[in-house]
Amino acid sequence: MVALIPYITLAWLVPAFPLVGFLITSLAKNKLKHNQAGIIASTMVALSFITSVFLFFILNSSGQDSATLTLFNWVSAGDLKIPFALLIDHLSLVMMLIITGIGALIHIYSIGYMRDDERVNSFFAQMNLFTFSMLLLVMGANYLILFIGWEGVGFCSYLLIGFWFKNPAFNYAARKAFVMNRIGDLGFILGIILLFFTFKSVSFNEVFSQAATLQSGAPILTLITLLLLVGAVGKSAQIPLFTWLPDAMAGPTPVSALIHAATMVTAGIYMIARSSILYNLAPITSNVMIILGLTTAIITAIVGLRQNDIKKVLAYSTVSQLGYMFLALGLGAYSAAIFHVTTHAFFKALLFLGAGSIIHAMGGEQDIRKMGGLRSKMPITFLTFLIATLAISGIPPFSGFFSKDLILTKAFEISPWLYALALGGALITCFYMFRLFYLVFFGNQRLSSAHPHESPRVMTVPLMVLSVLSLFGGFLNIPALFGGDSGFENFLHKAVTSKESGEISSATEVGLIIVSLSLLGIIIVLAYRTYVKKSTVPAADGAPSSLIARIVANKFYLDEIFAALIEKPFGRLSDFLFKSVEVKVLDSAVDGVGTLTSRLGSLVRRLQQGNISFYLFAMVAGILLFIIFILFV
Amino acid sequence: MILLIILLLPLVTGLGILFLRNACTVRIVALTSTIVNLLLTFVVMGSSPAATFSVEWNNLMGISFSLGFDGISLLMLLLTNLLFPFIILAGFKREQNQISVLNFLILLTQAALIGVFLSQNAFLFYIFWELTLIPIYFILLLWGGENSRAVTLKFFIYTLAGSLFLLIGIIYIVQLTPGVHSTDFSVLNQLHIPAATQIWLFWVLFIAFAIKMPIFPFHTWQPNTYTMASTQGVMILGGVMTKMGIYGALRFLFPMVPQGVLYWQNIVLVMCLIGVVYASVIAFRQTNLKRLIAFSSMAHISLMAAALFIYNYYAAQGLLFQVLTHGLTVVALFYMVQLIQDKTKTLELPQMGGLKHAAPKMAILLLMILLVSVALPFTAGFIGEFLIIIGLAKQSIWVALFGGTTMILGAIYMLYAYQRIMLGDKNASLKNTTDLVRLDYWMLIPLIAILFILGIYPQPILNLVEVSANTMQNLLTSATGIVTAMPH
Amino acid sequence: MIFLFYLLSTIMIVCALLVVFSKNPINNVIYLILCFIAMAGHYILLNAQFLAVVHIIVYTGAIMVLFLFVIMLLNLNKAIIIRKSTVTRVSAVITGGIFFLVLLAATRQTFEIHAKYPFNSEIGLVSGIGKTLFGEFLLPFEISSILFISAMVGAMMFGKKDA
Amino acid sequence: MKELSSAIQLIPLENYIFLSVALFSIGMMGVLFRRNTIAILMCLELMFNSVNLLLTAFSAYHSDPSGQVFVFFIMIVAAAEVAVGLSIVVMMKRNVDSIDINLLNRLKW
Repeated sequence: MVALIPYITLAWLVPAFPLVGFLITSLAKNKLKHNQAGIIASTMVALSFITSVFLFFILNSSGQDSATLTLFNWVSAGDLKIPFALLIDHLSLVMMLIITGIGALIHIYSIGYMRDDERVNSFFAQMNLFTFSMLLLVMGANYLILFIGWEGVGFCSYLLIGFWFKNPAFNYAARKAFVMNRIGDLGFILGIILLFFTFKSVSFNEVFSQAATLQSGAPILTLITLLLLVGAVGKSAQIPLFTWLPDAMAGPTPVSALIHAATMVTAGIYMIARSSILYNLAPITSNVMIILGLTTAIITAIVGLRQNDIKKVLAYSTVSQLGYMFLALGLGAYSAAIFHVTTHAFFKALLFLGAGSIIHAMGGEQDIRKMGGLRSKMPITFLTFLIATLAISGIPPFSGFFSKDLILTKAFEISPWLYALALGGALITCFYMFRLFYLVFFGNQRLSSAHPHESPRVMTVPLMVLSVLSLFGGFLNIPALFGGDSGFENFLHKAVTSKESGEISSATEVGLIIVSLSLLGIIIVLAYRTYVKKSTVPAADGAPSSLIARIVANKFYLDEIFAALIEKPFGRLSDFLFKSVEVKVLDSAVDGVGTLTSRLGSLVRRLQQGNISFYLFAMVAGILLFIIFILFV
Repeated sequence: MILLIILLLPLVTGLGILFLRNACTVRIVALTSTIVNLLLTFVVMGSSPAATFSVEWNNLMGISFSLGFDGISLLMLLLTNLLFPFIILAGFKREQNQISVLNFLILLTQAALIGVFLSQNAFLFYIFWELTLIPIYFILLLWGGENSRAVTLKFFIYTLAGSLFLLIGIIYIVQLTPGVHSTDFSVLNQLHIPAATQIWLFWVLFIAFAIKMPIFPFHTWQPNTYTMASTQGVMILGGVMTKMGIYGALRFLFPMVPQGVLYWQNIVLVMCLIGVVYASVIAFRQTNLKRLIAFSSMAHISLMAAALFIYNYYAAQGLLFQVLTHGLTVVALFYMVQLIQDKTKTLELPQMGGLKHAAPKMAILLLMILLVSVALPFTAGFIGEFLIIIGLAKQSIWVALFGGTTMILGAIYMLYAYQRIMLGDKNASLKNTTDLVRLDYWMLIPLIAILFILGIYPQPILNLVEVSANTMQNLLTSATGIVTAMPH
Repeated sequence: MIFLFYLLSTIMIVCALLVVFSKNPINNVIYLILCFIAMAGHYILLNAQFLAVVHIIVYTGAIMVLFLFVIMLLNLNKAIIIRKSTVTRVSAVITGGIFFLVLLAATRQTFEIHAKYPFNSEIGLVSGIGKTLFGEFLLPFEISSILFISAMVGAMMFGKKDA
Repeated sequence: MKELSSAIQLIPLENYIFLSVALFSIGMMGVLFRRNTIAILMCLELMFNSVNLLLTAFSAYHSDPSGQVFVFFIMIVAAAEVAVGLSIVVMMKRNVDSIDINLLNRLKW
């Protein structure tokens, strides 16, 4: 290890602040007044953010690529040595900044949003615990620490999805999320174990330095990367394990913003980007990721077209965007994926917080068919939401444009077909986002009972900050085409090894941008004509609709298919095993031994008829047999 | 000498208790005795392994009354003495009949268990092994729930039948000893039994331990017994007595019939893995809380048994760590079950719900215990299961995959139970329910604290068992002549 | 001498068979007594004078008289008509015969006897027996008195009217 | 006396074995044959005596007094047994007014 960077040891403070916040807010839960918990929690995350910024400058100025901070020896059994160590490099710093920065904003927002909830203290405790786990996830210096955070965020997500635990459906959603994550986690931990057996270590530095010596496409590497991918698929809600994420919208909206949009679901992306060296050596896995990512991106985008719950729409768009990130990962453009994570965190958090503001204003109503005409009532929300919508649609100069365009260009480098499909997904995204936007803010208010009003400042300020980020976030990485230096990619270059790919000429690139932009323009106009000019409102749930529309609205009946294919047979298997195998076979076999003994007893008992002469005869016969046996056998 | 004191203290206190009239005094005396025993255990842990106690008993049969310990028995001793204060404490402030007799029986069980874990002589081991059955039989029978007579009888006869095989096995091995027969482990471990003999002798010994643990087809006594048993009974049974099976296997199978173990390893492993999946799947649809936990416990034990028979270094470490974790978890979990039953007046999950409104603190503690049970990182459950899965993966990734399904299935049924008990809308029948009282905290907080501290800093326990795990591993490898790569 | 042996043996076997087959209990007892007297003759032939005397005293003098007493006490002195079924009786005879043959075969094929000690004609006399009895077997001898007492108590318990 | 004591050597041991086996078999046959409890007891005595005879014969041939001491003990036991046995018969007669062995058929489970 190179010489220690001064002050870098302060890195432990970053996760420590939210942990302290968690301890305070949870232990003193009953003593804190209404706003105190929120303020403490927000302060802690903000302190973390400040520390992260500080670390960022320290690391940059030091000229070193990374620093490892070993706190104590966690597990040591034989040659399995897992130190509790934190790794600070460019990748983890980016993630730390996202988590603490956006986290702090969302915490502050929550002070307003959760003001009237009776369990607000628990809420902030759990949010802080989540932040702690997430920081652990991105700062861990080995796969095991990453896994701690990985499970920790899953658990916090469980808690927060089921935060309003009176509603059984919410609890079910929480459980579903946890279990689906767990399926991925099993793959993940098996991957870690294989890593350990292959490299005799789970620490990033050692694994990667050894992996560089391995042959590309080695079967063990393919297996490991596939197993790790299973974990990422579970956590980042890709096909087939994505259905938990839309259901996870049962949680409070800030939770959706923080966990299910900005941070936790991108953990899978982070993990794969972190393991970029391994994935570069596993082309099969990369192809799997391309297919998975693209399929997810398009299918969930299609499903998003027919959703009417504002949060559900955003949830499907999140899954879809995560699909793009997987596509980027599969293409080997790891830094592009992380860049998209960053911009996505900005605009998706903004969208969710805006949605929260709307829901707040509408008195808890989430159905976009019942909204409308909020433009004048909620100007700040309107404006920020517009910025976010433009950003996610990929309109320049908003942040989403830069990150999405990067991915699309990479796709084109591999194959124009890939590009076309990805672009198709982006167009669908654009359409349903504007559908949502128009339905909510334009036209007339369709629900008379609600009295929409602009949210308090504590909620709008984070919106504004985030909209600034969404607006200018893309400038972090201006491609060479626009005279930039791809600063973000270069920054990450030290931590993440992206695959080299063929260059395409700048003329082609410009052409691609023009094509995509003109198509996006058409789509926006189309949406405008449909939902503003014609004031079309999506049909009510029960209304008759075409088969395809029903299939899409019901997300291809994936939940039902899962239920029919897995849940029901599983339940039946359980009943069968208990009622038939356990009780009728195994237990009755044991009881059968007892019954057999007593049956035999009652059979033999017949011989005991009480006649002494008979006994005597029997005795003599026995003695005779005995003697004969002794003498002649 | 200190070992003798540890062994006899519960016995003497137990006998003394029989003459006490006041219920409160009885409990306090019993609790004090167990706490003193725990402190003595710590003293032993600090002392050298030479602190043995040995008296000739019957020269003709080579039986000696000798007590001693190594890392594994020390861990078991720690487990026993750590759990019994809590087991006694669980009875405080509770309506029970014949309190002095009950506490006497509990202390007698403790003494017998300590005897099992400390004896260095196969015959002595067997005596204590059987002695544990007598008090637990009465605890289950007299303080158990409905249908206790039939269920307890089945449990008793089942385990007794298993023990009979053990006795036969011991006698067979002892008569193989050269010269003047001896039943000391030190002598028996040096025996080189012919491989062909080991192959059948393995089953004779194995069945006793398989029933005790229990391993898959021999488990049918367990769910009913757990469901029927009183809280304290099930704590003893699930917390410590199931570990006797594991300990016995470590003491007998590996040193004495290592080739038999290797010969049957795959079949036994399949049995264990079937047990893991089978119990988890069944637990999924159980409506009785106790029965659900019984099956969950069986799934965990099966995983531990798989680790036992795969026997490599990681699995051994994980197994021994998990022994301690599982014991603590079971005690905490069943105390919770008792509380839930007190408050909701039922054990049927479909009839519960909304307890969190009335008892939020209880909900948090229950969730924490469940987290240990589903092996969330930073809890002791994770360390154990992680090491076990590493060990399983060393054999084959498929074995690890099957073993690892507990992670998923455990989460499914545990969270389902939690949801049914705690979450949901307010329940009218729980209007007068109170949250935890001080006694509950005294009971639960230390247990949970240990479980979390061990999850964050597991090293002391890992160090404790390391040497013994190595020794056992060496025995097995030297038996085959196959030298597997050994750490250190 | 061998003639004496055969004479006594014939008497014994005939008497024994009569004990089995005669129907009157009184006759049974008489035949048994005859049998026992022949047995005493055998003892004398075997130079076991002490046993011969004790045998006469205990068996013929005490036990058989006891039998007689009981028979008379219970008024059983006329032939009891109750008989077993023919099957039982035939099978009893057959079983006895088989038993005899098997035992005979057993003794035939096993034994070849060598005297353990040099011949000593004194062992059957009172002094010989007495020395062994009060030396080596003193404790069993004393314990047998306890057996007697308990048998006596037991007999009295059974014999009591309201037992 | 001299003449008698030498008689032993004239008579082969096999004869005694044969005799006592015959007596034993007859006694046993009687036990199976008779229904009268007292007769059964008498047959038992017969069997006892056949054993006694054999013991004495062996004792004499081996010149070992232990065998005869055993006969002595057997006599003690036989006397005790007869005392108890006959009192049982008396009681049986009193209770069921018969000494038919087949009436004692309660001796089951």
